[in-house]
Amino acid sequence: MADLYLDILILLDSALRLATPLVLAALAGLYAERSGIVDIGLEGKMLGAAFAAAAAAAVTGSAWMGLLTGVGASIALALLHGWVSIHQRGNQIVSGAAINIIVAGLAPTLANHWFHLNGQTPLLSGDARFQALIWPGVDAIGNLPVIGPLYAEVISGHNVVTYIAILSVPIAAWVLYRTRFGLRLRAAGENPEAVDTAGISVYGLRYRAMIINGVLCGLAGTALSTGLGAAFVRDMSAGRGFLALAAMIFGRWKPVPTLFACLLFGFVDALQGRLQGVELPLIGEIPFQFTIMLPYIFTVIILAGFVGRIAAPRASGIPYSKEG
Amino acid sequence: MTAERRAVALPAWATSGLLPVLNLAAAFAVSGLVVWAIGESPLEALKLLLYGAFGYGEAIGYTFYYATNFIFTGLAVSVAFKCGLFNIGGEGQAMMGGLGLAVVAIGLDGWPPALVLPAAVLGAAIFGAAWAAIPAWLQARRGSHIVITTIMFNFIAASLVSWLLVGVLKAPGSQSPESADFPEAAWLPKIHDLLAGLGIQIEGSPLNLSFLVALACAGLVWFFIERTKWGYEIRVVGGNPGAARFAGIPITRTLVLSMLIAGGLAGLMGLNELMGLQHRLIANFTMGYGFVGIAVAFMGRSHPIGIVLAAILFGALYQGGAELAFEMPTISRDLIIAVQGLVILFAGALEHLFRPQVQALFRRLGALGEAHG
Amino acid sequence: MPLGGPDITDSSADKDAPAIELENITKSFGPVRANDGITMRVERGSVHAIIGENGAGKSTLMNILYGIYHPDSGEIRINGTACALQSPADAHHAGIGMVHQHFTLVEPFTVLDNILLGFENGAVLARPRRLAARKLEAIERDYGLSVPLDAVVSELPVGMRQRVEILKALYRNAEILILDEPTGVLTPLEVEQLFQIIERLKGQGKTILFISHKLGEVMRIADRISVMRGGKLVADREPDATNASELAELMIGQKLAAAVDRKSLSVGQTLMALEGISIPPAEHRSGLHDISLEVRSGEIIGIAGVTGNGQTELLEIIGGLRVPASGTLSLGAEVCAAPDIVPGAVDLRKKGVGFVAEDRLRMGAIGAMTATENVILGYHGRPPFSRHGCLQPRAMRNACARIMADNDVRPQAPNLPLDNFSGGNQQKLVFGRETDHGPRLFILGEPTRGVDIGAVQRIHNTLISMRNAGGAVLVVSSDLDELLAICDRILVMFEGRIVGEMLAGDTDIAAIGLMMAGQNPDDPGEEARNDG
Amino acid sequence: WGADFKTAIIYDLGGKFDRSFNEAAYRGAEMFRQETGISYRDFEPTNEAQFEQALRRFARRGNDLVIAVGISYAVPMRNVAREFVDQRFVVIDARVDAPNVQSILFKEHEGSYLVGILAAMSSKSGTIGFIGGMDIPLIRRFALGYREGARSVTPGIKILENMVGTTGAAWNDPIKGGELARSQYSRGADVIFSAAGPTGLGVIQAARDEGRLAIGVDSNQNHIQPGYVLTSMLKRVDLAVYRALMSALNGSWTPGIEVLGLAEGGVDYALDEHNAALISEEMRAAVEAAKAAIISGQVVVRDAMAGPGGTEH
Ligand SMILES: Nc1ncnc2c1ncn2[C@@H]1O[C@H](COP(=O)(O)OP(=O)(O)OP(=O)(O)O)[C@@H](O)[C@H]1O
Ligand SMILES: Nc1ncnc2c1ncn2[C@@H]1O[C@H](COP(=O)(O)OP(=O)(O)OP(=O)(O)O)[C@@H](O)[C@H]1O
Ligand SMILES: [Mg+2]
Ligand SMILES: [Mg+2]
Repeated sequence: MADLYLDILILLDSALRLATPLVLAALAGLYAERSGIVDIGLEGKMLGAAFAAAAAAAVTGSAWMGLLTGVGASIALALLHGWVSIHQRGNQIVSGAAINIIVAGLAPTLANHWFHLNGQTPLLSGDARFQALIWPGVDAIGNLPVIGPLYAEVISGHNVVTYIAILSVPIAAWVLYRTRFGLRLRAAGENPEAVDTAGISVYGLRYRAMIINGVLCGLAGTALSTGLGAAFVRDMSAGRGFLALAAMIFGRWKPVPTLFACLLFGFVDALQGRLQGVELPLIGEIPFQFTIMLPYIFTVIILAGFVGRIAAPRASGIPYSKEG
Repeated sequence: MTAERRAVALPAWATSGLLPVLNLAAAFAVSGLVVWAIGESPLEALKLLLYGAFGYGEAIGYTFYYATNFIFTGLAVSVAFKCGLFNIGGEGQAMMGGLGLAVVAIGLDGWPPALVLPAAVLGAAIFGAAWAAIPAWLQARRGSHIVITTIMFNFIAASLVSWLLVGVLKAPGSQSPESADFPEAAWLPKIHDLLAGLGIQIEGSPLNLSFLVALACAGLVWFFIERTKWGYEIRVVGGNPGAARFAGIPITRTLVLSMLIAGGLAGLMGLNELMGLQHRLIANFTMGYGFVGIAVAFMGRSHPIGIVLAAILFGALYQGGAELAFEMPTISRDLIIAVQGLVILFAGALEHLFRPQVQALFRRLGALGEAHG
Repeated sequence: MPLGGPDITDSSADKDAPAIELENITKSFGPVRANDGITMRVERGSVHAIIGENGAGKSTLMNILYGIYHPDSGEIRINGTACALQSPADAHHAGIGMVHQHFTLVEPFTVLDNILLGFENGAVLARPRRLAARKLEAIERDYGLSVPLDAVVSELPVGMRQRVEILKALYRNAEILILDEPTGVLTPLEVEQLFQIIERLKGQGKTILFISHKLGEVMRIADRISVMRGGKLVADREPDATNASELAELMIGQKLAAAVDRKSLSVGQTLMALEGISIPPAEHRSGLHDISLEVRSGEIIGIAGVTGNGQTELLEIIGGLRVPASGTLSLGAEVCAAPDIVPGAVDLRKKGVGFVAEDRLRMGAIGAMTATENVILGYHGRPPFSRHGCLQPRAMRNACARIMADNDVRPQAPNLPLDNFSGGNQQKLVFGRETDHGPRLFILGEPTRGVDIGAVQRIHNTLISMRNAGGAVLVVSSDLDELLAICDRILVMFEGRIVGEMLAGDTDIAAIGLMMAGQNPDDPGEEARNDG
Repeated sequence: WGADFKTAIIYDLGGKFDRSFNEAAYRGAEMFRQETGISYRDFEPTNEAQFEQALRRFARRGNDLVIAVGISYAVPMRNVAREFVDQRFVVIDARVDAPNVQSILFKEHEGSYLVGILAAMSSKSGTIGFIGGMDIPLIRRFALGYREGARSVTPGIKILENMVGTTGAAWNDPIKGGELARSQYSRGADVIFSAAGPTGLGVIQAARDEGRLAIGVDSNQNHIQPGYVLTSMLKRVDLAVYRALMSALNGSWTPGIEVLGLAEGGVDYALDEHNAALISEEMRAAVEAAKAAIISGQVVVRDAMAGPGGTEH
């Protein structure tokens, strides 16, 4: 029993780490889509930020400089997508896909150019990397029954970006539903004409959403290369941008459900790693390929069984212009 | 604000010819900057790229060979999009299509090509279609968002095929996950062999019969979408589901139909890659072509002719890019990927970039014409 | 200023100048000259009506005044000062508010949030929401506008949404209020209420610009009437110095077609019968309760009622979009819909039923498709439009050309996407599509909403001719004048029930209006003032 | 001396600098270049269709030797070798029977056996781990050799096994690799062998973060986190490439199939200053003994890829 509890805690701990980039990227997508811009370029921005953060951290030796640079790079990409989507009224899906591809090529090219480690950045250590934060009193509380392991394993011991990710969820909920900015943002994604006739600039709102989107994707990428990992590796975002997009849709474009969707993805992913090679009663050992597809099948089943119809923000993906 | 903003209707050749060319030029200009930054000559690079894509027979063959993949996946995205569905599942559908044709090709060992080839084509289309139909049905009936389900189905397909390739389909003795070779009856003839049969000699390349199949599919898709009642229903459902309901169009059936066709088209990609070149099923043979199909479909404005042109552009980038990386060792394959991304951005997403300038030009020309006339 | 809301009115203006002066306003959309040298004065504290055919340029002019469109040339003066209205924000500053022809509401938002949008008065919403709610309740009380502030707009019927728009403008303290076809969607009672609001606003010195296709309304409420045709201002009249037929003539540039005579017919066999149809109510929707009615050949039946009292549901049942919870719908002898029989819209059309949906854009047409592709919708699966599954472009083109010509659709451009036609012309096209197949039974929802009087006359004439030829027509409309003009029988719906039925000759607007409000006109005790 | 000697090398999809297999090939070529001053051409294909294309192109330009690195070259090499019968080819990791092709294969299971021994001996918990990129035959060979080696020391040792994924992304996902490693560590493993390309960097990082041990693969990865990498299973692709180039240069090149195991120095375990402190004298003795036993044929390591009959090579 105690073993099982500990096992679950370890899974939760792992889920939290795996969910960190997902949560941040999914929120980034959420801000964008709530303002009316579809963003399938989460992957590219994450990758770009991962590269910029790792590169800057390697050069300066400071993880925080890495974070700043990563976020900066991601904002630049987000504004590019914003400009294409807003002022150029371009196809947002193509723009997002293009950004993914450009970054996938450009990041290793630059890495090679600067570090001659073709496609990778130097390994980070010490202050160049976000270390796990050990919470106060872990030694004392950690010995308590039940709560102790929870505190020590799950709550304490993540890097700062993970905590930022978790915190940004209630912040996003508050911003969207309780502030003027959020009200206008959501309106821009549902009916930009209403925003326009209220005398508010739809463009301005959407650019601001893209800046937030850039910040969040930047954090996600930074977490990848300087928190969870310790260097930039080619294609290291490994489809997480698309998974984040799925989590956002799964969470119905709402912050808290999106968090749970990300945690669920993280948890099932951790669980599938744990189930690999385990002999299950009656079934025996499941082939790796089947445990690996478990999270995906699970998602489909949940979507088909429990979630029901999901409606996107009505104006998302549609360029806005007043005069045809 | 007034005079410049007034819209000038551009002639068709300007919107579908001049503007895309300008955009392409812009993409190459930006890429050229990057090439210049790493110390190579942009002009030289462009020359190599163009020569590598179109300069000689084999290059052209490879260009069209890659384009074949993109035509299939691009059509797959566009047919679903006509029905309002965003099909990100081309990758998985192509994978399953490959599985389908492999099962048929290997299962019909010993049969004559005249039977094996059509059966394998059918196998590919059916497997791809079935793989796409499930997300469509889930979307229509259970409201499961198709973007998520198709992404998930990509992963599931990859796992499934990979499991089969280390299990029942594994080629004995191979170290990589691949099936045994298809019987020769299931090899699609290469175009250069076909032409040689007619007495025309061209350079050899992997370009094979499936390119013609792809072109035929583009034509059929156009006819189906624009000229049949089912295509019409697909467009109505995509354009306004409420009106579709009011007009008595069965929504679920139409959604599933569009995804069946989309999946079937994506599934046919295996014709080119597997029956045309590799002659066996290999894991991950889809190489992301399914995703590129999204860009191809939207760059081609979801019109079959546009898709064929966009696919050829991408084929040229793949082939010319490889050539460029080959000839200019400082230009890595990563940089080529970045250039491809820039082309997608400029040619696919920035269609309005030069419109105001071109409109101004036309206005001035129009004014001149009036003054003289 | 008795009402709350942010004070954004520019008070530095010249007190004697007219509220609005337009000087030579010109605006083109590509080749279309939507406004052509318009010069106009609107006196402060007056109701100034603008009338004109569909596409005459009324909305364009109003959008220019509201800062949404920018004129190609010309000058706008508000209270004597020249204004460059670059955006609606500038218009707000100049004290202009607008209720759009197509509502600009955010559907998933509550009424309160919709009104607050852009005028929040604070970065965090909790307090502004409280304050605004208080002010809005006061406004609602003062004007007798009742709107549930925390209802979600998407769940409100069209008439209610209109009130939200008006409330929005009032909350913003507009000194000049533009109402672009506000009465198109309102019931007589609601129109009365609106007119009282307008009177009250006028009394407070506010200026109202009022656009309508209904000349009776215009004659009643306006102090001055401007007539537009083809982008030009063609006439300016005082209501006392003109009459409806002169206005109509000015609008369309020729005499209005004469109304078709109604043949006296004895009603024939029953074409359609509803028996005890019920649908459970949903939020803000009344459902249907035990509806029974018969439609017989040679008659036009009208369904009157305030929007949201079950008419939509009724149309959905008849249109084959919904399965009744109980009861049956039969065509002739055949039961077409019942709890266990799912109706099919295509089947119904094959049996000679034509439909014009209430909400043409949501249900009746596809904006991104061309006119030609729209005229086969619902008939696309059968000859002549489709043979062996293949569409027949020539037959489609012919049908489209015919429908466009018969219904005076402008422009006559079969390959233009429907979105590029004005709403009135879209309606003509949809109407034409359904009549082109010579339906024996014709079901229409709000057939003339937003349509100019020339077109209204044509539509009415078509319906009457259809009846004269022995067809049957069922019209759901919130426009009582329309029902009285064309119907043989009028049924009144209230809260999902049929609460009254009368022959058109026997009744008058007041009686029907009362029934629509849920009161029995035969019961004098109830007949107190009900409209504030 | 060899001034007009022309040679070219084509990598696998992983790319030249994958920190393991392809990079080793690159290092072999570099070694040759530095020694002889003869430069070479190389090419990184981005998809499988380019394999044949690149082979053909290099062949057409008249190289003295064309080297292809990777298991996926079997079929392209077979096709192109048939077409250019006068061209000499080397293919590494794939088996091609042709009169103008030299196939070089490795007995990865033998090297894995040795690191399995070291893992079992250094484990205090009695649990060790294995993380593979994808479940493909080649990786199964690593896994089985490792298992056999560990069991030869501690028959009942618990071995946790994970695969990262089923798509190409599995080789480039250090985050996932690190997470799987953490999971294995928290379940008691104290040494983990990863055969997963760059994904393995995440495993090594996790070892560093958790204060446990990892085992590198292909190249010597001991230096990546000194003190946390127990050893690396060396697959001397560099040596194979170097030798092939040298033999072609001095005329001793012969076609045929060459299988490099411990005996030939094709696989090995790594011992250097970075891990000297981690390998005790006793461990060293044991692993050397096993090495000798395998070379002499006393011990035969099972090969996951062989049919039931025995080794395939
Ligand atoms: N955004 C636009 N782009 C192109 N053309 C436009 C646009 N807005 C208006 N027009 C054109 O301007 C003309 C005037 O349209 P407008 O909406 O002002 O007419 P209206 O008088 O409001 O008609 P209705 O009575 O139908 O509301 C129309 O013929 C239309 O084609
Ligand atoms: N992007 C555009 N391109 C061309 N024409 C346009 C465009 N947008 C609007 N229009 C045209 O502008 C006109 C006015 O648009 P609007 O939506 O106001 O019509 P409307 O007022 O609904 O007409 P109605 O009063 O008859 O319902 C319409 O004719 C419409 O077709
Ligand atoms: Mg109008
Ligand atoms: Mg209008």
